[in-house]
Amino acid sequence: MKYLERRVIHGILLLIGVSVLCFLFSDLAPGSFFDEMKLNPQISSETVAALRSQYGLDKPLPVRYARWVESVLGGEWGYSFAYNSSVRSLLVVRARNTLLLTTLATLFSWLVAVPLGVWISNHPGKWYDRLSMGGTSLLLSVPELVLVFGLLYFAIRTHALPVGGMTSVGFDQLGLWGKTIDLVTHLIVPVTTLVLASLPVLVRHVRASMVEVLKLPFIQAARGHGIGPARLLFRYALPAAGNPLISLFGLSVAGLLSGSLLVEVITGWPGIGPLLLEASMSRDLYVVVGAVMSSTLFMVFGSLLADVMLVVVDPRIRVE
Amino acid sequence: MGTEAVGRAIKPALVKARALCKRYVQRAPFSRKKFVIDALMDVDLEIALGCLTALVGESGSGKSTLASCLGILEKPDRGEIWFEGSKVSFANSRELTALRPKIQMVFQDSAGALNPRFSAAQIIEEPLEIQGRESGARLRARACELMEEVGLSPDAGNRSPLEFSGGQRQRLAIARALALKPTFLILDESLSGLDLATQAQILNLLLDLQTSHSLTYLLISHDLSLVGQVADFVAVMHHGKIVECGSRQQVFSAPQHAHTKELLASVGVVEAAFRTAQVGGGQ
Amino acid sequence: MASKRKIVAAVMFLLSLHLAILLAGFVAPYDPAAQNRDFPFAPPTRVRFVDAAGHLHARPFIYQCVARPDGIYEYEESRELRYPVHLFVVGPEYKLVGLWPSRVHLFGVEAPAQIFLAGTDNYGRDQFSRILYGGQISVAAGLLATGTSLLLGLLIGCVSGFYGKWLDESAMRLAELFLVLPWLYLLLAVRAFLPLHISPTQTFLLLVVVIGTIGWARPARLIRGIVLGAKNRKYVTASRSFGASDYYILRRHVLPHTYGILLTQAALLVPQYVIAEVTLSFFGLGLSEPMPSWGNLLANLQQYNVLVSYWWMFLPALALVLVSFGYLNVANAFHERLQSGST
Amino acid sequence: MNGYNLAQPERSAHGIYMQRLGCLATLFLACALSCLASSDPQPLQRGEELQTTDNEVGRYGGNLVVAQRSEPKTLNPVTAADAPSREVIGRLMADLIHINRASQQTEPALVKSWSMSKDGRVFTVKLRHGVRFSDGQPFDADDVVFSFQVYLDEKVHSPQRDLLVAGGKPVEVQKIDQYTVRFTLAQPYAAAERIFDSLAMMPRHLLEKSYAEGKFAQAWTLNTSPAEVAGLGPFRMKEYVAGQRIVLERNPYYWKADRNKNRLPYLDELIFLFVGNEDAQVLRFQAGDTDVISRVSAENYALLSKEAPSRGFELFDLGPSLEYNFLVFNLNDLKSRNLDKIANKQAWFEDLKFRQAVSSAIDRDDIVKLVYAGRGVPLWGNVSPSNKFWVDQALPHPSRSLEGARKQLKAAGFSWRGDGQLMDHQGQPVEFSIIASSSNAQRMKMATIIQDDLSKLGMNVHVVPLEFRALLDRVFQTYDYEASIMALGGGDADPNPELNVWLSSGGTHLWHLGEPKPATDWEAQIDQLMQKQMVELKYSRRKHLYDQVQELIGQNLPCVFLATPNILVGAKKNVANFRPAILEPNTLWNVEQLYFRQAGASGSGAAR
Repeated sequence: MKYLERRVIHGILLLIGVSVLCFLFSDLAPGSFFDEMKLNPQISSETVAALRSQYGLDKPLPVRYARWVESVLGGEWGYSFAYNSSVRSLLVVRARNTLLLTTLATLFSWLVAVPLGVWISNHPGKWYDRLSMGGTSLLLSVPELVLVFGLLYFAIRTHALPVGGMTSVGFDQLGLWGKTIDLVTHLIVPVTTLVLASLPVLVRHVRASMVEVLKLPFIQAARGHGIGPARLLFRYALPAAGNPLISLFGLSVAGLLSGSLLVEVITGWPGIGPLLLEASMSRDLYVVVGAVMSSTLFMVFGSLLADVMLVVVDPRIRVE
Repeated sequence: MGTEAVGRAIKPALVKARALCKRYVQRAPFSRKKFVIDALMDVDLEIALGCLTALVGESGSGKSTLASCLGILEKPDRGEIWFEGSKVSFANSRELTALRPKIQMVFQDSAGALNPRFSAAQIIEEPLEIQGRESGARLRARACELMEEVGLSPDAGNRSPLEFSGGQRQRLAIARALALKPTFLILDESLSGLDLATQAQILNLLLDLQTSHSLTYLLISHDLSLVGQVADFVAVMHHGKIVECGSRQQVFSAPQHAHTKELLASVGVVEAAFRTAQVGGGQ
Repeated sequence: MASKRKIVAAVMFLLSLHLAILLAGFVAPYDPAAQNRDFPFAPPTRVRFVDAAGHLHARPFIYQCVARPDGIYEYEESRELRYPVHLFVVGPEYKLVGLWPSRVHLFGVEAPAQIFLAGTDNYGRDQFSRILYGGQISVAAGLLATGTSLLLGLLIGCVSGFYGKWLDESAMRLAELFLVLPWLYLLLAVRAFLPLHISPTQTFLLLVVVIGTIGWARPARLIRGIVLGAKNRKYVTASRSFGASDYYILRRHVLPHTYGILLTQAALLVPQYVIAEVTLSFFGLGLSEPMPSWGNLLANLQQYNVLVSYWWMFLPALALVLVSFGYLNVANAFHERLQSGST
Repeated sequence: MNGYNLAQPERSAHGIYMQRLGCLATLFLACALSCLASSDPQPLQRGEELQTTDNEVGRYGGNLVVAQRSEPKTLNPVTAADAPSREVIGRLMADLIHINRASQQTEPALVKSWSMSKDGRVFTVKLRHGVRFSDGQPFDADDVVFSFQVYLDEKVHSPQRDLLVAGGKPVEVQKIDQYTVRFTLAQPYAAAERIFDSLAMMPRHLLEKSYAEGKFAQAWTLNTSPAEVAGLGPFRMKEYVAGQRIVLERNPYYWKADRNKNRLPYLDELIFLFVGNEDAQVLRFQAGDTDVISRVSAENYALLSKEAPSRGFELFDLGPSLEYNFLVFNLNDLKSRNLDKIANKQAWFEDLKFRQAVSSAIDRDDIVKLVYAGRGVPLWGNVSPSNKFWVDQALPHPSRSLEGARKQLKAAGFSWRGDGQLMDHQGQPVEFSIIASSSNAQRMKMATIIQDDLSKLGMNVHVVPLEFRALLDRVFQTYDYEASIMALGGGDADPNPELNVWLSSGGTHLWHLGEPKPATDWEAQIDQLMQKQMVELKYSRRKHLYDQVQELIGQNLPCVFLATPNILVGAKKNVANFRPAILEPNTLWNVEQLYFRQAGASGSGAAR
């Protein structure tokens, strides 16, 4: 079988597996969407039961799954109980917003992490190496939520940045330039948070792989031949340190859709995060399944990308 | 081809290959195109006991694949290999394990073939350890012995192979190959990449060892001038086939196949080689 | 030799941290669950040498903390009486290492004053004591969970990268499955099947199992990448020609390449896993009140008003940094020694 | 162009047309002006029966920005069940009779008057003349009849339907003439006019088609074009930006005017931002992005009050809310449920003395101090002290007494082990768990305080945080819990919405669900009293009956009441006519009267 075709088939199998497990888990998890109504003394339990059966929640699992598959094939991707609309219409807009945020964040964190990691790896033990290592430890020991709040607090104190949302209220009236500026200022806090949150992982991996490579003889030899440090580090050493970084990059890509959940909720970014969080908490099942399936797509794509890059960078890994 | 005739005429064969075939199929990512590489196509070869047989060809002609097959590191798609008169069965792992120590290889890229995390002594000890031949202090003593044998100082045993020069690394690789007391040694481009003086030193070492350990060599090289100096028999490979095979004189003085002629011409050493061949033949 | 001294220093540092955590009952002046409802969010007590009149004292002392009558959760020092800090004082009963009952504490002050080295939380509980006690379960769970993930990751990553083919394919697809599954629902389901009250020991095991099993996929992918590169080296082929078994090749030639990434992963995972307890607590799978853990201490920080009003609530994060830093240092020192030891 | 639009502000054609023009003409000013123009208040018309409000006369203009915890899910007033949707719909729609959130009394809204027959079963309402929907179409009795038809249709499954069923029969609705409608109830119903509150009157001309097609539930989603959504509220839909905000603009036909005959509302636009968490809402308010903030926690209130003077906003402590937090023990019938461990503990929970001991051991003052930072009040009954009309002033407020608690326990046959652990008469240690919603920090704190308080009685209590749905599942479905901290109330001041909590057959009778008949005498008594007050029309007699209910609850403690938080809100100083109330919606109930004092002082009129 052709490699790509096989990967696509594997991807489809993965999607099916994920969807089945999603349904299974959700069936095991206690509570259902209409439960909250039970707490309202003005709604009778008969009404709640009637709503449940209207949305087919009283049907057995296989029937619900079959209905869902039908709806996926029909392009609806399921139905949201809360929004009374198709899941696709909910997800598409928000996925776009999330991707805008996370691709930028991923880009920036790699752009920062690689030079920083390479630089400090060249001088292990120096004060800036220790500083970066201490800083990354601290960043790791602080929950993500604390980072967002800290940045937002800074934004409030300085009045420099908007503290939430994606666009200002009068966005539509702005010109192209104004719109861009508005969007960019709104992006700063969430992107910075995401960068700070992923930076420790990346910097540490880059540094560790580089330290290993820098010990190798050909680098020592190259150093001996008087090749400049920048050229030495980036042209000679970095590609040799590539394998784990590529795997990591694949994981970054895989997490594009799912990695910014909390940050989005706190900064009011209209992405998948707030939707998914609310849907999970309220058991708006098909929205959750839809969101998980879309991030599965990214996962499939991310690991495919990583595997292909592994082949490209290291020709010894054969595609058999 | 005339392989059989030549081989049989002089000495009995240690290794015989019959109709070996090996095909690699490779597919580029994101492409439906298949690359079919026939590395070996019906290759027949006999390697005479106690002689140095050279396998010559351009890079990509299938030399290394043939070496891997004869070194039982790769399984040919079709064909048979006979070693010391019995057929090598790739399916039987116990038999293979017994066979392995007798056939050893010295690889092309000595730096890559020596684990930089090991010390020189550890590298030589590795095959002994794997085969469970020696252990403890005896292991180290044997390693020192072998180092001395290939002309390395046993004091360097604790140093990393990376601290060695290219020639020293090659000696190290040879020492490691000798550790299991093989009868057949495959030298896969072992001498390329070394300067002429070092080449000559290593070559001398190999010739010394051949007599002291009664070894049979298969020297794989693209360097005809080198081959012309030392080989008893020469086989020329081209596009996965052996196009010419015979004693050194036969091949160098009267090349049959167009490719061999081309090879000789392009190297521009026909005359020189012929002369050395004459000298060599006279010894 | 420098490396040896480094190891000793790193190990000593780590040991002292662990000793403090292990002997939490002795080092901590108070019961971690004891509430002082008159002192919610009291700031860390200042240990002084110079009194209000400007006299210098050899023995450190503190002033009593009193609530400011007008403010909410605002305090001041009452400068009237000095309360010297004494060593080996008698205080609330505890069990040393969970075995021997004792009442002796490393330090303390006389009642009615109280010494809050790291301030107090919402219920007026001494944070310093809570950090020490909290470390017991958090450090162990963090390390064990990291170990589990890495071991699983190493095993699967190695097998997958080394043998390739369908093993690789299925292992990697499985990893992807683990990375995308909605764990939230599974956790909820798990919670539904467990008894309502889970003891700290059970919680601990649960944390380790849950986190460890969920977390293998990432290290497995990374390790697979390395193994893929390492298994094709020439010296591996050479080793094979000596008749080496797969196990030998993995052990001698492939695994050493993964040490670096394992260390890095460990350094990253330990703090992440300690924090993961915050999330698990949300589903009722964490350590429940009033037991402290670094996870639930850090959870306080997630409230905006706490974050900006009470800086001492950050101190548990610092403790976590110290311990992860300690482990990283030790691991690095050993790694370096291992590397240099071979030459 | 502007002139044309001002003269003919017909909305339908205008929206799209102007947008295109705006793009062509790149002049922002023109675009902004023309956008405003379309929703400029319409001049008063002859024969239009406006309601005149008594607020301070304001000035037109400005956008009010508020934050919501999550996005509204629908604009459909019939299916909406979540708070954010109802909050938005409440601004888009109007009801016949309205409960004034400040006075807590009913007042005419779309009706100018109503009358009730002597037996309390027949309501006749007279509609205002000349009222128009926000799309300019007139409103009359047909719309009322249509709206009720939809609410009462069993196939539509409206959560509001249960409200409109009295004595087992739905209310009958009859059109008398174009402006008169008669409602007939199967039995007299106390305070029946209150059920009309928040029942949105819908435009028949827009919704009849989807109703006839049986697709009513899918009508009026967030993606419905604003032109197809019309209501009688002070605002109408302008724009929905998924995940970010909903923008409402002035309903130019709104049926209220101030005493100077200015048609309300004053505000040009009302904007709801979606901000996922309370802390984030506080941040947005601090930053000046929002003009009004509702229901802040006491901690955040303290945080904000430090900055109130410098940042130009004002905070309001409105006093206790109507919500009541309580600890409830599981007294459900567990016979067929394989929950023996819990069933064994029910022997304690069923003992009144045990519950009394728990109640008197809990330090409610500390709860108020530590959970609500002092901004709350302790509770001993289900009616909050701020519910002036219904709270039983005679209800005792016993102070905390560990001594008293120990006495009660001793009397009930409990004893103490050497290490202080409480043992029951069978020698079992008293140990139980309290579940609470992990997403509700306040209730988690209460649980922690109670845990500590009860440990002083020798009870070994475990706090178990559970995710909210999981908690509901245990309380309502599996009964697999021992005790739980929950909250109810807050909707209305009247006792009737509480019926299902206190009637033994009620669906929210939490401690013992699905009782075939009252399990105890006092529950039977409460049933009787509640039924009686429901059909009693006279306030003083109803109050007397409800007082008895409160006392019975207080004596028998099916729930151990804990505390209620104060309602804390804030607004920018220049928001005038701001009169927050303890009834929901606390801040926006009089949004049509709000205006900005100085020019251009809106929250975020333009992008920063």
